[in-house]
Amino acid sequence: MIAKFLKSREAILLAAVIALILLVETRFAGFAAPSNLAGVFNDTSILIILALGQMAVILTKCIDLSLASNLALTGMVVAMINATAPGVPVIALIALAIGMGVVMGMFNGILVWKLDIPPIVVTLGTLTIYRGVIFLISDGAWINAHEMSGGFKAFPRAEFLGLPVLSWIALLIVGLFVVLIGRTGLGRAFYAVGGNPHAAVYTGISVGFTRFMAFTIAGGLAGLCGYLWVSRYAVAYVDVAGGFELDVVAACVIGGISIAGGIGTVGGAVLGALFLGVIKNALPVAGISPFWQLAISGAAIIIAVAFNARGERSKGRVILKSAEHAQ
Amino acid sequence: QDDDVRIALVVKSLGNGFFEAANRGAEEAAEEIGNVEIIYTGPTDTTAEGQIEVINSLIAQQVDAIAVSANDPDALVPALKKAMQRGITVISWDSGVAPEGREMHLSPSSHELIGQTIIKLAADELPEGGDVAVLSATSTSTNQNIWIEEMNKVMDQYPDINVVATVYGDDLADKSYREAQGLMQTYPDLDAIIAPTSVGIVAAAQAVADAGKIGEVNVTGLGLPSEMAGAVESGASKSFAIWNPVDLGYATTYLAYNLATDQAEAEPGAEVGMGRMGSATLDDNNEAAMSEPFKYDASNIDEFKSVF
Amino acid sequence: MAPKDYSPRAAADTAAPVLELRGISKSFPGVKALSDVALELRPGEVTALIGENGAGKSTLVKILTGIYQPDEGEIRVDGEPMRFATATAAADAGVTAIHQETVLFDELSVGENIFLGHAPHTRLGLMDWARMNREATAILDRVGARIDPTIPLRELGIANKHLVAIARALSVEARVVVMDEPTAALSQKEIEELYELVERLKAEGKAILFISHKFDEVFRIADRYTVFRDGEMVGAGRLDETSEDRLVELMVGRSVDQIFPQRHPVLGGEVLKVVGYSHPTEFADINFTLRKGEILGFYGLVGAGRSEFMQALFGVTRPSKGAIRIDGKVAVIRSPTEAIAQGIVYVPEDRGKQGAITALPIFQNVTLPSLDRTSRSGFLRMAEEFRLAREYTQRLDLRAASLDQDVGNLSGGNQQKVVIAKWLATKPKVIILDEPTKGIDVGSKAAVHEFMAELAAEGLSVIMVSSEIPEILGMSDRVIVMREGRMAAEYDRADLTPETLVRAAAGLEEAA
Amino acid sequence: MSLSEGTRPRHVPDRLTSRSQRVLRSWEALLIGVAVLIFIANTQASPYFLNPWNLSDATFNFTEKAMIGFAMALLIISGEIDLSVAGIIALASTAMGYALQFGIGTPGLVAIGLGVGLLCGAFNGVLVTRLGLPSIVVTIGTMSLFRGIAYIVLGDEAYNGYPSSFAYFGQGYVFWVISFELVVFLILALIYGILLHATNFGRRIYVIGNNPTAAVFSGVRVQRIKMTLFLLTGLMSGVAAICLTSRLGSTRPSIAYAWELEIVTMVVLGGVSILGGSGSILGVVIAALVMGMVTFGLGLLNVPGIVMSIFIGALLIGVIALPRLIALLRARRA
Ligand SMILES: Nc1ncnc2c1ncn2[C@@H]1O[C@H](COP(=O)(O)OP(=O)(O)OP(=O)(O)O)[C@@H](O)[C@H]1O
Ligand SMILES: Nc1ncnc2c1ncn2[C@@H]1O[C@H](COP(=O)(O)OP(=O)(O)OP(=O)(O)O)[C@@H](O)[C@H]1O
Ligand SMILES: [Mg+2]
Ligand SMILES: [Mg+2]
Repeated sequence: MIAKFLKSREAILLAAVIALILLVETRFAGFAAPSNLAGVFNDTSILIILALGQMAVILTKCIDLSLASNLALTGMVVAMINATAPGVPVIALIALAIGMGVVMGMFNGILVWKLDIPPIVVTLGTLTIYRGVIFLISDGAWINAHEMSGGFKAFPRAEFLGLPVLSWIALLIVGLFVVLIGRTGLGRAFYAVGGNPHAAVYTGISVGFTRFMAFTIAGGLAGLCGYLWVSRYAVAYVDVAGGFELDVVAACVIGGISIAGGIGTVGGAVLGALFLGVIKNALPVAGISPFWQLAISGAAIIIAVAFNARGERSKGRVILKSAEHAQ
Repeated sequence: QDDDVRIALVVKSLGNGFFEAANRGAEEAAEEIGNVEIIYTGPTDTTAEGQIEVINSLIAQQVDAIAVSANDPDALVPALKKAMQRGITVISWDSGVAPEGREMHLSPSSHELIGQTIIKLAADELPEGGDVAVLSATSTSTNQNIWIEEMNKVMDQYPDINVVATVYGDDLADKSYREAQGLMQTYPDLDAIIAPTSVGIVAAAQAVADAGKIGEVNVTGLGLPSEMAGAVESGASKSFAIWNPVDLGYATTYLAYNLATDQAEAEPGAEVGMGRMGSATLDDNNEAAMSEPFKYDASNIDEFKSVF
Repeated sequence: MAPKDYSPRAAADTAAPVLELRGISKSFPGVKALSDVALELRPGEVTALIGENGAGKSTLVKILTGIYQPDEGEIRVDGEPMRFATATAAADAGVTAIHQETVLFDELSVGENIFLGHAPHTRLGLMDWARMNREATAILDRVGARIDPTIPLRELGIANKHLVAIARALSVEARVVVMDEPTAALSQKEIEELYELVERLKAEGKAILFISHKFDEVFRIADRYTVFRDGEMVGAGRLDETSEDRLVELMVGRSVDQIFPQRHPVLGGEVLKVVGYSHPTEFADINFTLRKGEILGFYGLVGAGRSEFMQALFGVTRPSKGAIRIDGKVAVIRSPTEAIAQGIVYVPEDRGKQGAITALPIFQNVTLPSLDRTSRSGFLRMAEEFRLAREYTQRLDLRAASLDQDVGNLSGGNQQKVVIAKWLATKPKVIILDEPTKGIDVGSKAAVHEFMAELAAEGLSVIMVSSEIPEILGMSDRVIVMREGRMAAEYDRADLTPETLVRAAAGLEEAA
Repeated sequence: MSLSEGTRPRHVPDRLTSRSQRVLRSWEALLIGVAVLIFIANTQASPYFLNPWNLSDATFNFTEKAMIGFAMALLIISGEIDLSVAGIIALASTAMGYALQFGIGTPGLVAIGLGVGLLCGAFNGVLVTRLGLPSIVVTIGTMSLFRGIAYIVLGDEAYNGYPSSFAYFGQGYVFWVISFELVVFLILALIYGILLHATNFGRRIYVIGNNPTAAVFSGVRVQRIKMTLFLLTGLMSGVAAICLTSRLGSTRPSIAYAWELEIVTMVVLGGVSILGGSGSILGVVIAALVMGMVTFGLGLLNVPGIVMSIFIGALLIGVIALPRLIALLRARRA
């Protein structure tokens, strides 16, 4: 069991994350302190949540480029509601955010399922549409901290057992995903649909519906992140999380989620996100110019995908009996 | 309608509260003058390419004047030159364009005054001296770099103040927030963060509040009263400064109008009227300063926070 | 046509059938896969379904398991008409199957492959992995496979994968178990265990449909038989009332009325010589020579590695050992491009995936490998392409609306003609035809056979891989039989009977 | 000797539908319709639209993107994609700016821009064809890597002071209102049109995109062609980098930010199947014009760029969804 874990992608990634933390620690004592690491985790929470949503989509052999726009749109809507009607309870806004995200995810999903349009085209379109709608409803105006109610901003930062609620939400979602992916029919269907769509039909799984569900879940998570982002940074504007969709894909890829579908774990996605999060946080602390960040994450993606691909290469079939035993 | 003087106010990006306020000043000036139509426009993200597209469509509409706050001092030059060739009056304001791309430039304040103001704001709260760090805006923008330079020039007046770092938040809320966090982690004894950018200062104040360091770390710099009201109230920021963007938009409109209608000529030494803001005197580079920055603190914030 | 062999006694059986099929028909574009077939399965009985490749056996299995819907006909379970709209519906009705293709998931664990879609749940509605793995171990034990259910499927060899597929079929509570060539990929020991399993299932009162090409096992475990030929049912009855010869006759019956072209081979000199060709995992030690104007047949059971060897010969994969000579000169082939340049071409077995570019028009398919000839300094010349395409498609008597019709709209046989035309247009020395008539209708088959004979008569050397005994017997000058990646035997045409071929391929005895 | 002696071979005509009929029913026809509608709408909406100088200025909205779009179309037809093109622009532009510091003249700068483009394309190509990695992931990585290197080199600085002769590429006019960039765009459209539709190379691109396995089995050198396409895409990014740098007269690492998605949108809107195997250069040209007209027309109405992108996104989904929706409804009715 342990030996198997040590050989897994997750273990290697975990080692890489730890090595990275220790490396920074040598240059800047205090980085590896628990309180700082908790801060890094809190900072990475949103990336983790989105990476899990993206993972569900990628597992089914699709991709969702509209997650960041979905996030920005829901974030703007809840911020505007909060600014005009501060009386609406935060919990209702969170429910609304998730609901809106779900609807946007379903829109992607239905186009993929019923009209069979390639996911990349669908989400490339909705990526720009969702973001444009933000401008239409907000007129480009920012919603700033002072326009938001205290409760709206306080919720994600409220501390509970030493960790902010934002971190707890991320942990909760990770937990839910462990259950969803590992212990439910839908979660397993993600793997089946992405791993071998043809064979999925033989097991009675609807490929289109499963993909639809993946988009819906990812959308709901993006909606939730919309609220979290906006309240966390206490600001909402058109360009919130611009370009973040690719960070999310990058986290998945680094975490060993195969873009070809059917391969990947919750732990991998979380570690992939943490890897990027640690880099983002470590660079300024370690005194490396932040201008290095982009190149480093790019290189990390390439190395990760090259590394993961080694294991995925198929062996072909084995006909010779001698060869089979020799394996 | 057709004999209206059409003045395009091109901003760095739409949706920025600062520019919205400038637009209000421009509209105020337009109303005062009477036959002026303001076209308020700009790209949605702060890129030079986006501004060029906007400028091209303004040229096509044959507006009478373009007043631009530039995302890049050089990249806009060819497009603006073309505008001038087609008889359009071009001025820059707030964030300048290289001289060959405009007739004149209006700085909201002089760079010296701003540089001196931001360090003074920090130093006034630190009679014993201490460590301060700078959280700058877009890593590529002209203004912040000059201001920081001017600030450094007067640092010898504050022997006890130490500038320990300069970081860039790229005018993104989340990045600025993270950079501010990083500063506090890297320099546990930090006493103040100077953010000469309206995005950065808000993010830094938020980061300080979230880190529970109100009272320990003072956030100051340039910000908008409406955005900074909360920070002043909570004590994360004791004071900050800004020129009045409403005035800036107002003055810009007057300048553009006067140049476009040939009531004044943009040349060194010329005095161009700015309505209630007096008049601007152009220097050798055809540049002028509007006024000095204005300090906001708990005593006057409530009065201004609803203005801009 | 051989007379239909409906045993009169079949109707007098006592047990009522669990599953009845009546008048089932199913067509695919260009092929009538099943035409008005009927079948009855009774509890505690094993019915063998036999027939040549492409006879429609697997199609029937897919209809039984809800993957395909029949065009016509009726399925009854316990006398009640049923519709199997999805795979789940069929499983709920108690029908389970081991499919011929492994429809499994490489990245999932063995246990999950067995239980996907019907895994045991805890009271909270969540999957119960522990119980699943326990039950998987139990089922794997039943099929005699000692496989850890927690390892990913991809770590298994082909035989073990097949055992997992069998275990999957047994994981549902079923009354009807369908096995589509379950022993094809298994070794002798595993086969023995499978036979025992079938006995046990029989004793439990399950109705079993057992599809196989191997007569010995059919006689050993089945009680009844049904024979399909070209999508029709041509015989059924009790096995103890028939003989191996009779079954072969029923199955291969078409050879009686199918006329293969008369050939008078005049063999020339050696064109191709293959010495010791080997691959690390797929085939080993292949030796033969091919003469001008010769048709060399390669026979074997599906999965014997013939295609893999041919693909290595064509440069798609590279051998680990061995050498070839073409026209007496040593040649090295590292890619299909080099093979084509040397005059060796390959008509692949998987037409849709490897042969035809279905979304492109006929003429573009035909001229693809000859583009350098039809073009001028790299620029296409459409007129020249049409000329070449017209020449070769006419030679093959292609039926199509126009030459710029997409190949995907053609019937299987005509698609095959396009692929063959494509290769003939390169003017090759050796043409390798891998299952050239697989899945094409009888008329097209005859055309392909006739054509092959004429090619040989023109001096082209032909290697024909086929799993159809009459085709092998009717066309080849010489036959090589492969088994498990090795050459099992080599015959001159004169020495051949269907039985010797079947026995050599199955490894039953060394008939030399 | 005929093989089917006795039976006369049946005649199969070359074509059933004439070329003109095909064109009328094609994607390109649909797009041209859309383009005409937008053109008419623009002339109605703004009196400034129909002015040669204005239209000429408007071409800059798409010429550089379309240059890359042509190569991208080939790449996507072959079943791959390159999302690093904007990153390549940033890196090539930075390299030119860097070289400028050493007093290198215009010819040298051009060579460097093209060379860096080629190198970046080669890097992508090697990763995809030699290591067999999925291009979408590889180029998401190199997108960050290339632009990241530009950031490392430049930080918050900018290069400017390009020689005046260099300005010609992005600001020069060949004839009256016909800019140098427009001429390059038209010539490249022609070259790529011929390359894709009239050469063996182009034919093989379609074959690879339709069925890579069958392509290998037909003796097509799949990896070599894909490598060439990555090189071409890199080269075109280099050309675009030269034009854009020349037009801006300065280099910042954020240059051409987020262009990759606009370019892919242009190509897909042009009827190139994102799954590979079909598409035409004419379609890409029309799509470029459509996108250029939409942005320019809305720009004349001072509609912000982000609102324009709603139109583009809706157009993208709408144009692809419409035929499928109709087919679906028809199937349901039947
Ligand atoms: N999905 C499909 N589309 C088109 N044709 C098909 C399809 N599936 C099967 N066929 C054709 O239907 C016929 C019957 O095929 P089937 O697989 O049922 O044969 P089989 O008896 O199982 O043969 P084998 O012994 O080779 O497994 C063949 O001609 C085959 O090519
Ligand atoms: N599990 C597998 N992995 C990879 N390729 C496979 C696999 N199964 C089948 N193939 C490919 O599909 C085709 C059909 O294989 P098939 O089952 O006919 O066996 P084969 O190895 O071709 O043996 P033969 O030609 O002797 O029947 C072949 O080209 C083979 O390479
Ligand atoms: Mg079968
Ligand atoms: Mg085969």
